[in-house]
Amino acid sequence: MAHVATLILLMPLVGYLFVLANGKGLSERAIGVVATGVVALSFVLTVVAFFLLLGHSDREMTVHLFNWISVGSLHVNAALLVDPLSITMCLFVTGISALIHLYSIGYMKGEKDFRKFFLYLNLFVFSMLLLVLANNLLVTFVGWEGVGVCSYWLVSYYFDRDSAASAGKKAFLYNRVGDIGLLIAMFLLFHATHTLNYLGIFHAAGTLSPTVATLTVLALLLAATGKSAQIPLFNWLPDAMEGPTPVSALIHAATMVTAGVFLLVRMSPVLAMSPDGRATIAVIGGVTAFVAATIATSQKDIKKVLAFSTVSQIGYMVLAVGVGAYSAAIFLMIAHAFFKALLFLGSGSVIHSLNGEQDMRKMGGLAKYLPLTFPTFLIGWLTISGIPPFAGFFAKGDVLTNVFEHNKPLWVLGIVTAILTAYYMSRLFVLTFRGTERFREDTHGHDPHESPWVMTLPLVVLAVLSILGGLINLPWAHGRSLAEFLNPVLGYVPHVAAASTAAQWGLAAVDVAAAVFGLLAAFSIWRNITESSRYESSFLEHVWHWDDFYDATIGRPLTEVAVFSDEVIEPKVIDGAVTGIAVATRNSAEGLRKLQSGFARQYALAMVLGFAVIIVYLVARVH
Amino acid sequence: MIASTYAVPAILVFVTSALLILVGAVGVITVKNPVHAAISLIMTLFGVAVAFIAQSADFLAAVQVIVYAGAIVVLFLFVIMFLGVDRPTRMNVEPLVGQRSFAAVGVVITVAGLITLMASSHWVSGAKSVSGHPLARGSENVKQLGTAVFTTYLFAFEATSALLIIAVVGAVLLARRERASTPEEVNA
Amino acid sequence: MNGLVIPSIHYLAILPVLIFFGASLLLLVVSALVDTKVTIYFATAITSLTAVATVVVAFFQWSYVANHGASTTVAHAVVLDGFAVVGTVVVAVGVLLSSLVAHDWAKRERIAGADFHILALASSAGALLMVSANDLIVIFLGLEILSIGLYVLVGFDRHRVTSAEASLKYFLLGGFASAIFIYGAALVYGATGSTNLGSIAYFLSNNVVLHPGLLYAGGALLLIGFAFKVAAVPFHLWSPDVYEGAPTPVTGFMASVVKVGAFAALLRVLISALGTQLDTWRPILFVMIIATCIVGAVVALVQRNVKRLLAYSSINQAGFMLLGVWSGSARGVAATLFYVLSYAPVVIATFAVVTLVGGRGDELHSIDHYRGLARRQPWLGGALTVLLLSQLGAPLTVGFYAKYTVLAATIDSGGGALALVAIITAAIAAYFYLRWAMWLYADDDVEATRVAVPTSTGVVIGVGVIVAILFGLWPGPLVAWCQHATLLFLP
Amino acid sequence: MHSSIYLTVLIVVPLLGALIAALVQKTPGLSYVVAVVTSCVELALALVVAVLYSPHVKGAGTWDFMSRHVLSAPLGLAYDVGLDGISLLMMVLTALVLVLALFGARDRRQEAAFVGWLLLLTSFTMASFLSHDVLEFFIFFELTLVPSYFLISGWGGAQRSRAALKFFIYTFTGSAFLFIGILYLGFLNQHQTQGALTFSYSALQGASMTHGTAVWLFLAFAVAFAVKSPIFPFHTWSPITYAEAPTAGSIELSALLAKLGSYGLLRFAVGLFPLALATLRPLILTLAVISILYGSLVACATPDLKRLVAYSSLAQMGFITLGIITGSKIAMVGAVLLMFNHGVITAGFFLIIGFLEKRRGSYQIKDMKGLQGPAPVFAAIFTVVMLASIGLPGLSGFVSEYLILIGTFGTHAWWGAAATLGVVAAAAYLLWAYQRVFQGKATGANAEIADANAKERWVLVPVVVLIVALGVFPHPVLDRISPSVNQLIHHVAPAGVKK
Amino acid sequence: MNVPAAWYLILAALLFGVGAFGLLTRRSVLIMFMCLELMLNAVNLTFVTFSRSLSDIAGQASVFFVMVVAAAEVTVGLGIVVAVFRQRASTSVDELSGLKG
Repeated sequence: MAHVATLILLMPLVGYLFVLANGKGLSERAIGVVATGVVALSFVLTVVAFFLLLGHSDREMTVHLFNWISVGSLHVNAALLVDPLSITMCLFVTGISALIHLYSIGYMKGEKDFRKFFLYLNLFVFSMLLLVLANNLLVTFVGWEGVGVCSYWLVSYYFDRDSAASAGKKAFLYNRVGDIGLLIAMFLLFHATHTLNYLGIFHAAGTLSPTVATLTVLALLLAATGKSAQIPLFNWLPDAMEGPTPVSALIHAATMVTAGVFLLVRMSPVLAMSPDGRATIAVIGGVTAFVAATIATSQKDIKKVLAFSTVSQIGYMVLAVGVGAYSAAIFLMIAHAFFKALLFLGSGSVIHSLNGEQDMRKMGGLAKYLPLTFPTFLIGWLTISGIPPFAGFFAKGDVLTNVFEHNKPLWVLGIVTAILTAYYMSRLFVLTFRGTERFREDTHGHDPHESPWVMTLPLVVLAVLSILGGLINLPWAHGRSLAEFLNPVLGYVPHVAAASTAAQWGLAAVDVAAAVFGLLAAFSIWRNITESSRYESSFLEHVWHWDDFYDATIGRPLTEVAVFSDEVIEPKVIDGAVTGIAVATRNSAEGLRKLQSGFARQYALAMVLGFAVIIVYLVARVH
Repeated sequence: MIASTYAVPAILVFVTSALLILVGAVGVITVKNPVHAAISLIMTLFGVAVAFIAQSADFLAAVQVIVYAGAIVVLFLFVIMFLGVDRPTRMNVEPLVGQRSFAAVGVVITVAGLITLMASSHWVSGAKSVSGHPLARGSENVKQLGTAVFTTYLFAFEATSALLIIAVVGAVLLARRERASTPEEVNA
Repeated sequence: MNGLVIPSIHYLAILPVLIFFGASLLLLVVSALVDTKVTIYFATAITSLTAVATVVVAFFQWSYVANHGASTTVAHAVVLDGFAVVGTVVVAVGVLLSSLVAHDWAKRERIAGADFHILALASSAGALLMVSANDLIVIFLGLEILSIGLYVLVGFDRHRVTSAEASLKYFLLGGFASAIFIYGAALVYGATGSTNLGSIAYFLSNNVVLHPGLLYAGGALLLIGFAFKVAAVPFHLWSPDVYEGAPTPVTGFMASVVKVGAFAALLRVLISALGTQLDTWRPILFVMIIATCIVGAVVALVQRNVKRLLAYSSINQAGFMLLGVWSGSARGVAATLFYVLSYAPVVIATFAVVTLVGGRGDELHSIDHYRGLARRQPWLGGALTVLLLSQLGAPLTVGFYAKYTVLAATIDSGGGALALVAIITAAIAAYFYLRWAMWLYADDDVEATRVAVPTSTGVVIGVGVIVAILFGLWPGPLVAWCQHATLLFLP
Repeated sequence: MHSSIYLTVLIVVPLLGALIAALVQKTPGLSYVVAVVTSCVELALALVVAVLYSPHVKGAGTWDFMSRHVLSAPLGLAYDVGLDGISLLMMVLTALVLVLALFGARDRRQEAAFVGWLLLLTSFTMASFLSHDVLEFFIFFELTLVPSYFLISGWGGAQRSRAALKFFIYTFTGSAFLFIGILYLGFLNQHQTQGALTFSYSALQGASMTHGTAVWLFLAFAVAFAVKSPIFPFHTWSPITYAEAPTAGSIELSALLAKLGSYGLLRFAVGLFPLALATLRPLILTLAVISILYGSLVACATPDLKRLVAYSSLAQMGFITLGIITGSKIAMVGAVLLMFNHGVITAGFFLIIGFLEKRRGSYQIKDMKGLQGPAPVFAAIFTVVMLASIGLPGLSGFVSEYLILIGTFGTHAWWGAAATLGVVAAAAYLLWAYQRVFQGKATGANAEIADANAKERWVLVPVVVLIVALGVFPHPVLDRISPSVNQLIHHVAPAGVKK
Repeated sequence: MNVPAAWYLILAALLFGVGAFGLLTRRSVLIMFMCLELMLNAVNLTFVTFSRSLSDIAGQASVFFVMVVAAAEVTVGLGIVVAVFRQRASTSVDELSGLKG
C-alpha cells in the first residue's frame, strides 16, 4: 500500500525526469507517449490504492518518506496521508490528467516547445498529487506552490506574447497573495498546536481558542480565494486563458483551481471550530458564484465564458463548504471536473478547427462540421446547465439542498446563479454550433475539420463520465456512497433538520425549472443575433471593472511609491544624508583652509588667542 | 653698584626702571624707523639692567648691558644699515583686517590672566632655596652664579656651546653667497 | 676659593649627545678642509656611522638601565632611563634615514658639501637632549638647538623662494613659542623653586599647593611651547607652510625626529613633573586633541599639494600621539612612545617617495604627478600604497597597532568619547589617503615619466615598508619593548 | 577536538596562492591557473573540515578545531581560531564563492593582480569567520576592505573610484564604532578579572556589565554590522558598489562580505550583549522589516539588474537580521541557513547577469527583451535562482525563509506578519524583471545573443544543485547548525528568548 | 625697604604683553625680532625676581642661559632675514604669504 501510494506520486516525476534527462533526443511522439503513459499508470495505481483502502479497516494511513526539516520543536517529514479524501482527489486528478495529456499530444502537435509543455504538465501532475497526498500542511504547501509555478509557466507558455507573459505573472502574484493566507494559517496552527501534521492538528483542533480558529479559517479562506479564484482574488483566472486550451482544461478548470476547496475540506475539523469563519466562506462562495455568472453572460471569448463559469462553479463548491456540505463540495468538484474539462476540450477542438479563433462572433453553425465534438459538447452543456439526469444536476442539487437547509438567502442567490448558468452556457452553445457560419475568413474558405482521435477520444470518455458521474452520489441511493466514503475524515458540522423527501423533490424541481428557464431565455434571445448591447453590458464584459479598481487602488499607487523611492528617497533623502555629511565636511575644510592665510602674524594671533583661552580656563579653575 | 654706594630709595629705582622699560618697549613697537626702534630697545634693556641691580643681580646687569646693549643691538643696527632698510615704514595702515583689535584683546586677556593667576598664588609659591644662604651681592654674587652654572647647570652650560656652534654655522650657511651651485647648473 | 665640586658625570648617559656633536663638528672641520665633491659621500657615511654607533651605545644603555634601573647624572640634569633609550634609538634611526634621503636629494639638486648633515646631526643632538633632559633649562636649550638647526635647514634650498619664506615664518613663530615656553619655565620656577623636573615633582608631591595659580600659568605656557612644536591646534598653523616650503628631506626629518624630541620632553614635563596636576592639564589636552584630530583630517581633504596634505595628516597623527599623553598612564606613555617609534620610519619613507617624485628643483608636488605611478612603477607605487595604508591605520600595518595602542590607553583611562572622536577623524583621513592611493593606480597618462629611484633612497623606502609590514604582522616585541621602557620611566 | 591545523591551512592556502600568482605573473594566464587550483584545493579542504566537524567536543561546547596562541600580551593580541556550526557554513560558502567567482567571472586585465586580490580577500574572510577572538575578528574584518577596495577601484565600471571610496569610507566609519566597542569591552573585562588583557570570545562572554553599558556596546557593534550587511538605512553604499564592481567583486561582496555583517551581529552583538536585546529588539526588528519591504519596493523600480539584486539582497539581509534578532531558535537556525542560501543565490544572479552583460554590454533592463527565445538555458537557470529567491518550496530559499518567519511569528507575531508580505513583494519585482528581460519578442541584438556555452553551464551547475539539494534535503545542514545555535541561545536565554 | 616682587612680576608681564602685541602688529621682520627680545627680557626679569624672592641663585643662572639663547636666535634670525632680503628686497613679513591654504 505504502509503495503504491509512493508510486502514484512518483510516476509523473519519473516521467518528468526521464524527458528532461533525454534532452532534445526524444521525438514528439515518444515524449507524448511517455508523459501520458506515466500519468495513466499513476491513475491505474490510484485505482489499485482505492480498492486496497476499501479493504483496510481504518482508512487512514501515513506513508513516511524522509525527514525534511527538523529544528527545535518544528519537525516536518516528507510524508503522505492516504485516506478517502486524498484517494478520491487522486482518482479524478490522475484520470483527467491522463485524458488531457492524451488530448494535448494532438493539440500541441508541432508546437516549438512541445517537450517543455509536457515537462511542465508532468511536473504539474506531480505537484498536484503532492498537494492532495501530503500528510502535513507544509508538504501540501510545496504542492500548492508547485502547481502555482507550473500554472505560471504554462500560462506564459507563449512567452513572446506580452499578454501571455503578463497573464502568467498576474496568476502567480494573485496566488502569492493567497499564499500569505496559507503561511499565516500554518504559523497560527503551529504555535497553537505545535505541529503541522494534519492528524496532529485535527487531534488538537478542539483546543483551539475561537479567535485563533476564526483567524486560521479566514487565513485559509484567503489562501483558497487565491488558488480557487474566488472574490476578491478571482480575476487572474480569465487572463490565465492565455495558456493553451488543454492547460485551461486541466489546471484552470479541473484540478488546480479546486485545490482551494480541497484545502478547506481537508481542514474541515478546524473549520468546525469557527462558525463565523464558515459563514464568511459561504457568503464569499455564494457571491462569487453569482458575480462570475453575471460576467459570463457578456463575454465574447469562448474560453473567457468557460473561465468565468469555472469561477462560478467553484463558488458553488466554496458555498457548499461554507454550509458544511463538504461531501457535496467534493461531489460537485468531481462532476465539475468532468464536464468542465469536457467543455474546455470541446472548445479547444472548436478553436483548433478554426485555426485558433476564440471569438464566438466568428463561429456559428459548426454542428455539422464537427461530428464528434458537437454531441460531446452538447452533453457537457446540458450537464453544466443542470438538466437531469446528467452529473451536474445531482451535484448542484446536492449543494443547493444543503444550502437551503442552512441558509435561505444564499439558496436564492444559488438558484439565480443556476438560471444565469443555464443562460450563458446556452448562449455559448448557440453562438458556437447553431446559426449562420461566420468563420470563413478564419478558415480561408475551407470547411472546419474535426480533430484527430487523440483529441476526440478524451471528449467521448469525458462525455460518458458527465452522463454517469451522478451515479457516484445519488441523493436517494441508500447510504449516499461518496458521502459515506468521505465522511469519516470530514469535520463535524452542527446538525440541522434535513429537508424532508418531499421538500427535496421540490428543490430538485426548482433546480430543473431554473435550468430550463435559463435555456429557453438564451435560445429566444440568441437564436439569430450574434451580439446585442441590450443583453451584453460592457460593465459585465469588463468584469465589473474589477481590474481597473485594483489598478487604481493598489497597482498604480504602489508603482508610483516605488518609483518615487528609487528616484527621490534613495538618492535624495537617505543617501542625501550621507553625502550631506560629506559635503558639510568639505565645506568646513574650505572654511578652515581660509584661516591658513599665509600671514605669519595671523598665525601668531591664533596662537595668542589659543593662549588666552587656556589662561581664561585656568583663571576660572583657580577661582 | 649704584644702588649699593648711595642709598637710593628702592621705590625710586623701580619707578625709573619701570619707566625705562615700558617707554622703551612702547617705543619699539610704535616708532616708524627701525633705527629708532633699536634705540628704544636699548632703553628697555637698560631699564631691565636697572631692575636686575635693584634685585641684587649685579653680574647679570653687567652682562645685560654688555651683551644685549653692546652686542645684540649693534648687530641689529648693523643689519639694518647693511640692508638699507632704515627708512620709515607706514604704520597707520593695517592690511590684515582686525589684526590689531584682536591682538589687543588677546594680549590684554592673556596678560591680565597671567597677572591674576600670579596674584592668586601670592606671587611666589615655591620653596626657599635648597642651598639656604641668601643671595649675596658684588663679587659673591658672581661666585654664587659661577658655582651654580658649573654645578647645577653644568650640563646646560655644556649644551650652550653646542647652541652657539650651530647658531654660527647656521648663520654662515644662510648668509653666505652661492658657492656650490649656480642657477645655470640647476637649470642645466 | 673653596674648591668647587664638579658634579659626577655618567658618560654613558650623555654619550649619544656627545657622539652627535662630535660627528657634527668633525664634518664641519672636514668639509672646511676637503674638496666638496667627496664630502657628500663622506658626510652620509659619517652620519650613518654616528647613527649606528648611537644605536650600539643605546644597547649598552639599555642593558645598564635594565640592570641598575633609571638614574640621573650631571647634577640630575640628565636622565638615563628606558624611555630615554628608546627615544635615542628613534632619533638615531630618524637621522640615519633622513640623511640617506638627503644624500640623493643633495646630489640631484647639485648641493655639494656636508651642510645638511652637519645641521641635521647638530639639531638631532638637540632632540637627544630633550629626550634625556631632566631640567627645564636643558629642555629649553635642547629645543633651541633643535629649532635653530631646523630654521636653517628649512631655508636650505636657495632655489625656491618658498624655502626662505618657510624658514622665516618658522623662525618668527618658533621664537615666539620659545619665549612663551621659557616664560612658563620661569613661572614654574617661581612656583616650585626649581627648574629641575625631579625637584619639581618632589616639591609637588610633598607640598600641597594651596594657591596653584602660578603653577598652572607656568604649566600652561610650557604646554603651549610643546603644542607648537608638535603642531597641535591652534598652534599648528606654521606646519603646513613650513612643510611645503622646506626641502622635502627636511620635511621628513621634521615629521619624525622633531616629534620624537617634543613628545619625549612633553611626556617628561607633564607626566613625571606635573603628573600631580593631571586634572588641570587634561581638559586642555582634551580640547586640543579633538581640535587637532579634526582639523588635521578635515583640512587635508582639500589639499592638492601632497606635502601640505602630509603636513595636515601629520597634524592628525599628532592628535593621536597626544591621546597617549592625555591618558597619563604608563600604558599611555608606552602607547605614545610606540606611536612615535613606528610613525617615524613610515613618514620618512613617505617623504622619501615625495622627494623622488618632486624631481629636480623639488617642485612637482601636486597630487596629479602621482597619477598612474603604480602602473608605471609597480614597486614604487606599491611601496607608497603600503606606507599610506599604514598611516591610515589599516590592519596588518604597524599603523594599525599604533592607533590601537593609543586608543586602548585612552579608553583604559576612561576616554571613550575622546577615542571615538579620534577614530572617526581617522575614518575621514582614510578618504584622502585612499584618494591618493587611487591616483597611483589611475590609468597612466602618456607624458608622465618614470622617476629614478637612487639606491639609498630606495633603501629608506624599503625600510619604511618593511617596518610597516613586519611590525604590522608581528607587533608584539616592539610593543613589549615600549612597555618595558616605560616601566623604567623616571619617576 | 580536531587539530586547529586544518583551519590554519584554510587561511594560509589562499595566501600562498596569491603569492605564487604574483610570482608567475610574467607568464600570461598562468596566474589564473594557479588561482583556480588554489580555489579548488581550498574548497576541497573546506568540505573535508565540514565533514570532520563534530558538534560535541568535551569542554568546548560546539566548538571544534580550536587553539589559541597569544601573540602580544600587552596588546591582548592572539591567534585564536575555532569552528562551530555557525561558522562552518560560512567557511564552506567562502571557499565556494571563490570558486564561482574565479570560474564564472574571469577578468583578463592584469590577471595576476586580479586573482591575487581575490585570493587575499578569501583568506581574510575565511580568517574572520574562523576567528574565536573578537580583536582578531575585527582585524580581519577590517582587512577585507583592502582587497575589495582594490578589486572595485581597479576592475570596476565607469564610476568605480567613487564607488570604491564610498564603500571603504562608509564601512570604515561603521567599524570605527565597533573598534571602540571592542576595546571598551576588553578593558571592562580586564578590570573585572584583574587578569591579562584578552579578547577571547568565550572570555568576553563571561564579562558582566550593566544594562546601559550592554545597550551602548551593542549599538556600537550593531552599527558596524548594519553597515556591512547592509540594513536600512545604512545600505546606500551597496547599490552603487554592487553596480560598479566587477562581477567577481559583486559576487564576493554580496554573497560573502555581507554575511560578515550578519555573522558578526549574531556571533558578537547578540552573543556578547544579550542584556541589550530586550531593549533594542523592537528597534532592530523594525529596521529589518523596513529593509525587507523597502528593499523590495525599490527593487521594483530600479532600472539596473545589478542594483536590483542589490536591493533584493537588502531585503534578504532584512530576513536574516529578523531571524537573528527575534530570538527564536527556529528563526535563528533559519537565519544562519539563509546566510548560506542567499550567498549561493546572489552568486547565481550575479553570474548570470555577468554572462548577459558580456553579451549585451549593459546591465540595464531596458536593453534586454525576450532573451528566453535565443537563450533558453539562461532563462531556465535564472528562473530556478529567481524562484529560490522568491522562496518557492522545494528550493533552498524557502526552507530558511520559512524557518525565520515561523520562528518570528511565534515571538513577534506582528513583525512576522509584516515580513510575510515580503514574500509577495519578492515575487513581484523578480517576476516583473524576468518578464522584461526574458519574455516578450526578442529583436535586434537581443535576438542574436548566444545561449550559455558549456563552461558557463558548468559554473552554474553547482549553484542549481545546491539550490535544489538544500531545498529538498536540508536536514544534514540543519543538524550541524542547530547545536551551536542552541549553545548561543542558552547563553542569550536570560534575555527572554524562547527555545 | 624693598619693592615687593609683585611689582616686578607685573612689570615683566606687561613687558611680555607689549612684546607680544608688537610681534602681532609690526610688519617689519627686524622690529618683530626686537619684540622677541622684549619678551625674552620679560622672562629674564621674571627669573631674577623669583630668584630674589626665593633667594635662590638658580633663577639668575637661568637668565644667563636665556641670554645665550637670545644671542643665538638673533644671529640666526638676522641670517635668515639677510637670505630672504636677497630674494626680495623687503623686510615686510606680510609679503611672505606665498605659502597658504
